[in-house]
Amino acid sequence: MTKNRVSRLLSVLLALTSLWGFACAHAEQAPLRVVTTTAMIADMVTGIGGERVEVRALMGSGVDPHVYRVSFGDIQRLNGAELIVYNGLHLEGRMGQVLERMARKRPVHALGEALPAARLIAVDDAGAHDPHIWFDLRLWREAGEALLERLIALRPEDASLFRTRAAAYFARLDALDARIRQDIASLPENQRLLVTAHDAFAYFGRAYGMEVVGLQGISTASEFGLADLRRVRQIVASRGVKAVFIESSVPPRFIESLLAGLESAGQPVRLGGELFSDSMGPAGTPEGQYFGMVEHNLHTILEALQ
Amino acid sequence: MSAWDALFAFWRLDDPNVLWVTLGMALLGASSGLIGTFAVLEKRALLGDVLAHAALPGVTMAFFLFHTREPLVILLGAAAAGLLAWGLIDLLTRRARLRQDSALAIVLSLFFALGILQLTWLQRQPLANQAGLDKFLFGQAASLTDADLYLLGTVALGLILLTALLFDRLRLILFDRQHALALGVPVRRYELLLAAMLVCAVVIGLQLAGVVLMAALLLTPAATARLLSDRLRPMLFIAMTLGVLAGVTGANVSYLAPRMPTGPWMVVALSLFFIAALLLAPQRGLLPRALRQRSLRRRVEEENILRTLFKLHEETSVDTLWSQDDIRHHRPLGAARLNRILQRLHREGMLDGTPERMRLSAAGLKRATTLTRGHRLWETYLENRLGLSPERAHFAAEAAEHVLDEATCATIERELGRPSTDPHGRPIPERPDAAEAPSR
Amino acid sequence: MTPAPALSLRDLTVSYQETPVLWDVTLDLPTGCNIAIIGPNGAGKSSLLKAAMGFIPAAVGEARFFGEPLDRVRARVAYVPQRSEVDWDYPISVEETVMLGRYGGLRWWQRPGAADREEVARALEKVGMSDFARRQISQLSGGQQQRVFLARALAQGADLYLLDEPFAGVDMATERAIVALFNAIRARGGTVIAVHHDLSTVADYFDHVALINQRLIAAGPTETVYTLDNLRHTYGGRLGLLTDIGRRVTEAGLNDEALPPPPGNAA
Amino acid sequence: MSEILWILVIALLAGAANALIGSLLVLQRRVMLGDAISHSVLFGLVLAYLLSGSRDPLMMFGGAALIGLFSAWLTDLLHRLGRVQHDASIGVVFTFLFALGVILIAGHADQVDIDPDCVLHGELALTPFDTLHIGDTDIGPRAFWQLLGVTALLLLMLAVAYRPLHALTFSAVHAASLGISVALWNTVLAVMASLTAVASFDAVGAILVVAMMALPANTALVFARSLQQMLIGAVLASALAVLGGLALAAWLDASIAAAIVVAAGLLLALALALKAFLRRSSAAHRETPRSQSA
Repeated sequence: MTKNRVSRLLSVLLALTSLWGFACAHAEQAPLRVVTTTAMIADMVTGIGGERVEVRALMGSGVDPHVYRVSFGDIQRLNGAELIVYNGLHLEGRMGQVLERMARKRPVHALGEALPAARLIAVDDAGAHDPHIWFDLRLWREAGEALLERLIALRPEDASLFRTRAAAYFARLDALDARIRQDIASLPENQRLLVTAHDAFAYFGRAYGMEVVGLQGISTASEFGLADLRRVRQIVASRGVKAVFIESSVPPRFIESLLAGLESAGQPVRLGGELFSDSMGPAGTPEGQYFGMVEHNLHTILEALQ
Repeated sequence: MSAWDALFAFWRLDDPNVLWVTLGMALLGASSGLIGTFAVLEKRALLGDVLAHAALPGVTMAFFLFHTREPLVILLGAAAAGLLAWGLIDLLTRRARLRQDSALAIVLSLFFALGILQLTWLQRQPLANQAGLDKFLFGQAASLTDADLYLLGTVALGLILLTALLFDRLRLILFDRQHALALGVPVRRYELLLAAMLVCAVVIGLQLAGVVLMAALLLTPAATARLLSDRLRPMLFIAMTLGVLAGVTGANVSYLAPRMPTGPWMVVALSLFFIAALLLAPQRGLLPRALRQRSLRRRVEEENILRTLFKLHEETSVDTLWSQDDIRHHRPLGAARLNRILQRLHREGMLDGTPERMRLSAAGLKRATTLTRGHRLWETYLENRLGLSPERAHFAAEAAEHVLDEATCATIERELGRPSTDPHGRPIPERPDAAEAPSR
Repeated sequence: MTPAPALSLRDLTVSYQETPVLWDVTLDLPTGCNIAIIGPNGAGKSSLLKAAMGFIPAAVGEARFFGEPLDRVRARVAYVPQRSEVDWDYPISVEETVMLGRYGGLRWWQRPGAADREEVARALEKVGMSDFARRQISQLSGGQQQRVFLARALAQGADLYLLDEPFAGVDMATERAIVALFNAIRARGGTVIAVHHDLSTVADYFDHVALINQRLIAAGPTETVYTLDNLRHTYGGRLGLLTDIGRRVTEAGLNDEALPPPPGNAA
Repeated sequence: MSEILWILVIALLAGAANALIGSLLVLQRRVMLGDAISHSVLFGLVLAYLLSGSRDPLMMFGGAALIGLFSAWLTDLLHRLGRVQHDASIGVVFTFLFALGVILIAGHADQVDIDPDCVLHGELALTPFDTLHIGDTDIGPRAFWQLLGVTALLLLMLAVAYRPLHALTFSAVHAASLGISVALWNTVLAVMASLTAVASFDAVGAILVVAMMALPANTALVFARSLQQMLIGAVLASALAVLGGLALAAWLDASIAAAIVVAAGLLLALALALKAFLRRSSAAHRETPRSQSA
């Protein structure tokens, strides 16, 4: 840890004295260095690349990708990357715009942009799309297929390994996809309604037949008003929904105010639990991995609405 | 639901969220309006802005130390940071003698940067639960619940009670710090108390209004009240009332249309109150002031012309018609300007004849006589150097009608023993009376 | 033909908020005199100078300098504000402060030359501040600050000097130096117009006075206009016995610094 | 060229530009204008975006700079005409414009492109990757050119109009009595403050703007004996802060901009401590005629 800091500091001093040139010698067999923005993407890159890639996710647990603040180390991480993978579709806010422009100089891959627009959910007339593509596992697989091609193009010698691992990863995706489909279908029809703080689950809803209602819009930066609260409350009350959910990257008090309002109006609703939306759980926990995170969400939804 | 239905639905207040948000924002408006007035009068209008920004490192530090998002812990952290920031400002201005605005800018940016520094460091740590930490400083008024309401109510009530209890001391310190010190009032202790009150108001408002808008809730009602009154008690009352009104307006708008944030609308309402006061405030408003300036200018201009015409008439008779050139011969004025003044005098019935050839009407003659009489009496008085209270001259000057009223003229006349001519040998006219007006 | 008055005001009316602070002042102040503007606090003395200089707008009326609008004769008029109106923490040396007086004569991209520096040195010499040329203004005493201001006005090379309370809060030595300077200016045909507070010294320092209390009370040579009656008239009841006595003492040539200052001189 | 070198150059430029305009604003006691401008331009950015329908950087920049200037002008107007306390007028104007900006965004919330976070704050660490191109040639980061332009303009202004600005910042009344147009040069300062603020927060983030206007200028003011010294000292202090901040950011692996601000703060603390020490050690043999301003 300390050693790491010293080396970082040293590298700055080197830079400051114009002695740049710690050219990263490109060893023939070194794994491909990939930097991703979110941990979901890192999970997929690892899934496909195995030990032939060295993946680093910039954004940790609980971080809202939209307002992520870049740190000093991130420059070197981005700089040293042989491939940068990000979500795109404005998930990463300002950083996404910069990454977009970086495409001229560096290998950059935007998962969302590689998908056909017809498969995406449009949110306005100007051509903007909902970025939360990882909650539709088939769509996420399609994004993964494009990523696979990109990785192969960069490391043709590892093509067969990538393909084998990708097939396994995709198979897991397909299996989980089928399970979600089945489980959600098992819910009573009037309970297939997902009420959360912000519109992160539109793809999930479209893919698995759940209606999705959020207090806030796509972006977590906008504020909701009393009218939005009223709208959501009316839906919850009129449909007899059993539970609503808080999200990992949104303050819980948003949904808590909805609950308190419902309770005070004599229509108590349970808090279904916490769903992961824009980020995953801490590394080292099951929720810190993509499949664990999706399963956590699924269980939480099932338990609350069954 | 139509807009009208929504409006009625709002005012039924049977929607618990609506009730909470309306009450809460009204309470927030009242407490920040109250305490902001003190900051503005201390000539530290932007202190609220600084303390709101300075809360960030308190939030991150509290989270870092206690690993919890528990609102009370976070609020206490923010309050501690606010007090520290106030202390640093005090240190920089009093001890290091930095300029006030520099000290504010320095503390604002330094504290905020410390917060960001810790945020970027935290987001790399394997800590769950940090989500929404940075959101703490963004307002989300609609998420206000009954629990917040108790806190808001307690703080608002506490602030109002404290202000009421300490009103005389606070007023003394605000208006004459030196005097308060001389009287042995522990000024520093009261200033610290005011700072603590301000920090309280800021901290409870942050989650609801956000950093920038919190600054407005503290400042704008106070600035508006300052325009409307010069006295502390009415100012506090006005600022609180405006805060409450704006809070209700913000809640109302946010109920009427989707995605309408309460806090910003509250600020817009406050700003509109401010603009209205700026334009219309009876004493300090731009419009009344411009009107007063204009009427003052017009009166002086008109009176000068009337006096000139009177002098011209004196040279001949009250029946002679004079041209604009004759007037300009005595009073160098632009032709267009003179024309405008003459037309006003015509409209007021002060002149007879046409705008080209004119003389004083009966009413005009009366007023010109009064003016000339005052003028010449004054001159005579100065010449004879006899005592007259200048305060009376001053009151006369301020009086809307004439510089010297008839009572003053009479006094001068009496004291001077009814002089008939002024120092230049010109006759001092008698007191004009309708009955005695010169007949034509 | 008599020369145009140094400063002539016509129908000058200035209002601050709703209150007119100066009402319909018409006044000609001659050249080649030391002129005091006298009146109680709030009588509009400073406002008169500021309105004449165009710093605050006049509701009615106009000011002419040497018979011309100010913009035509700007170089001939120097203005010295009250000491309290200036930021004494500004990072600037005495020399540079005086050099600021030369800026009016320079185009805005021009640098001051040797002649300007000479002028600055001469001005500092005249006020007896040559030894302090490199001192920071924040380290000066009140009297020294006032002298620097005078030097700055002198460096402007003006014919007319408008000064707002030049004697406020200065020591006796500075006061004498300033008076000597006034006399030197008069000797070379220049004019000084100063807002003044200390009634006990008016007769000694100034040969012309204008008495003001919102309106013009009287103006003219000191010996004819500066009378007790006029003063009482100007100051109303506020002219206390102390001032009366102070004045009589002065008139008798018994000027004594030990006497308390008159009430108007609360600096 | 290495990214870190670019970051260094861009931060140095941003520091210098803000230190120069900041020194003048500090002397005029209106340095909080920087804070006000960088908040109120949100409204300008949203307006430019909604009117042009695109995120064209030039449009956004123009909209922001215009609204920044507008807020400076409005502040001045409120102060002069409305006789509102200067700091109060700053606060009222910028919070109002900010609130309008937030509401406009809320009214177009579906356009995910535009929100206060991603519009308002540039990120110093990302500047090297956001490059300009002529044809296919990479001519360096956009932030670099933007800040270079602003710094050049500032230097030009100081070179050409040093004297009027010197007179104005010392005393507006004195400047006016010399026939220097106070309104003109105040407007020039407001324009430059607005351009500098917009150019730097677009490139390096909003916290750096206020901090770099206030901190290096005040650090320089501790020891400066003339305006010239203060300007040079402020630029030097900002450069030191940038170097120290980069080291700090590397050490903590944290936000570079925030670290620079903290370094600038430490530098000011150092300067104040040094001065206090010097004063104490020379207090014995020093006459202390200091003006007493209440």
